[in-house]
Amino acid sequence: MTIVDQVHALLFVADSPTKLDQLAVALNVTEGQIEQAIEVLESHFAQAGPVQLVRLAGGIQLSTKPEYAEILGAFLKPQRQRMSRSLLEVLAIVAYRQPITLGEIEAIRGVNSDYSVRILAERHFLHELGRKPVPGRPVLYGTTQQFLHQFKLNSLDQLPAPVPEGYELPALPGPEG
Amino acid sequence: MTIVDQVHALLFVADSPTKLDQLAVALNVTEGQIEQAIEVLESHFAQAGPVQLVRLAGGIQLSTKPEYAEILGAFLKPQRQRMSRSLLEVLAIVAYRQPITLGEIEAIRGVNSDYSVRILAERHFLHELGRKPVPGRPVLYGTTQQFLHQFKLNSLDQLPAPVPEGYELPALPGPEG
Amino acid sequence: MAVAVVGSPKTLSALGMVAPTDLEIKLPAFEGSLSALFNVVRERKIDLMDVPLFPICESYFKYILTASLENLDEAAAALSALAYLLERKAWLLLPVDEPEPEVVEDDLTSILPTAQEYRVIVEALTVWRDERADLFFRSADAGPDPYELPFTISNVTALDLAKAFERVLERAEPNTIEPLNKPRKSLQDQMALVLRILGKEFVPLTDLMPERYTRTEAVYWFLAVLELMRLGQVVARVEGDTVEFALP
Repeated sequence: MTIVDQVHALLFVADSPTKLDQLAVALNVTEGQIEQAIEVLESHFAQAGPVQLVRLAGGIQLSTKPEYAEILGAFLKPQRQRMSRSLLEVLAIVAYRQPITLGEIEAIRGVNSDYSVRILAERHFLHELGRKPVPGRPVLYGTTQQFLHQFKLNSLDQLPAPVPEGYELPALPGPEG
Repeated sequence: MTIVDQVHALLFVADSPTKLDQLAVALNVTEGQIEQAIEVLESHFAQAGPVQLVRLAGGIQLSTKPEYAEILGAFLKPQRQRMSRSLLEVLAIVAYRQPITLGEIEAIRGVNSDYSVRILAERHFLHELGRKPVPGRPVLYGTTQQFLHQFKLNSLDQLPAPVPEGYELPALPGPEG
Repeated sequence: MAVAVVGSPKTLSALGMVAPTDLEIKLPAFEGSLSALFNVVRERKIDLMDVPLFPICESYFKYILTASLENLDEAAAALSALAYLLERKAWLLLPVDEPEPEVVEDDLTSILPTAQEYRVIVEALTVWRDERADLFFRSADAGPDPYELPFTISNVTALDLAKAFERVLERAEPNTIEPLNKPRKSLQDQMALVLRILGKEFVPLTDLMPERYTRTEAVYWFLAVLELMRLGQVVARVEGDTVEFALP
């Protein structure tokens, strides 16, 4: 029973991303040893089989490789929740500017965003971080672990920087391509 | 992407024991091909790693090998629900004597078993099978698929035979022992 | 947007009680008394969104302050009518509780001009979400309780084990009387002992045990072997009519 096998076993039963320190504590080894074991596992999975290691939401989790998506999608028939342009837009703003109030989101977008924020909170992409110490004490929103997980992000640092105002965006190809 | 890998992927994401015919349908191959793939997988897992194939509740499922139970038990401890002696006792009685009414369970145990039956039903180990056609029409209970699964049984036939009445069980040491 | 206040009480009941005092209302969308406004709104003959309620409220305050208030019932009725209108309008202003119209997801040109700054992030999120949709994880309740996992005991049945136990017990000597405060042996210690003694060769349980043992000791030996089998650290097989154990 090597550390590699033990780490594999823990990741196999974990139902969410597991942090290195959690693994180290569970197996009573150093985080460095866990790192090494993870590397071995990673190359082992890369060689063969449908399983891979992914780093997301600040932890490590086993998943199937993307090339199995079609078969698995047909087998599990997951209900993919569609996300409208405005939901994505609000999510992008919160991800980048958190903690942020509804009023501040609306100031950026120039439209009522109450509905989008509520839906995103219901889907556990956003949650309340506290209240802003200004009159009215409005709720401050931030993104959740679930957000990182659903967008395959390991941390918020991976988000690209927003393009500053006034900067000309390269035109997107029109419908005529 | 071999059939073996595809079967592995399906078993990896399935949240309950999967039947051969389900796998065959999902991958559009024959059950014979699935059988072969299962055998290959089985020997592959037996060679190395913490994962194994188990046949449970009439299907096939991936699980960790028993020798990892201790590590995993400690890792997952908070999630584990222990089962009290009386719950196990009621479960054993129902498993052997189903369909059985609450009154009949209580007649065997000699104590009120209302609470245990309710808890077992809540945990989906027992469910109602119907009503007994006697005065009062009491509910008849039986065990569920979940019960087979949790107790790693493939079918109820695998239960050991109960010790016949009148047979003397070897005495366990008393408290003064 | 002139609003006149006239204080002549009417008795026509719009609220099923005393009619509100007649506040005469003159607005682009409506001209008439408060009770008339109340009626047309209730019958949905006018779009309340076109009727500013602020001047009406102001008039009502003026009326409350200046009128002699001989009839408090009238003032109260007017207040109820106003409250109804305000509530109706407040509901109209709330966002409609139905899903937003579906927009083609990757139509990034439709991002609000004010949020253009965030377009790169929206683009990135769209890509990552598609990538993420291709990954599948083990579900939260997948798999049996790892502590209750099945283990192979080759050709050994529960009955074989029971018989083996019975045989061990038959040879046991009665328990010696020990002082009550003697610490109980732990199963863990017993398991360690079994692991030390047991080798790769299959042997019956009695070969491991000392020549003489008590019933309690027999139970400990047996439990230790069972627990080790469950943990996969000991394997068992039936040879003839004896159960034999070995290290895997």
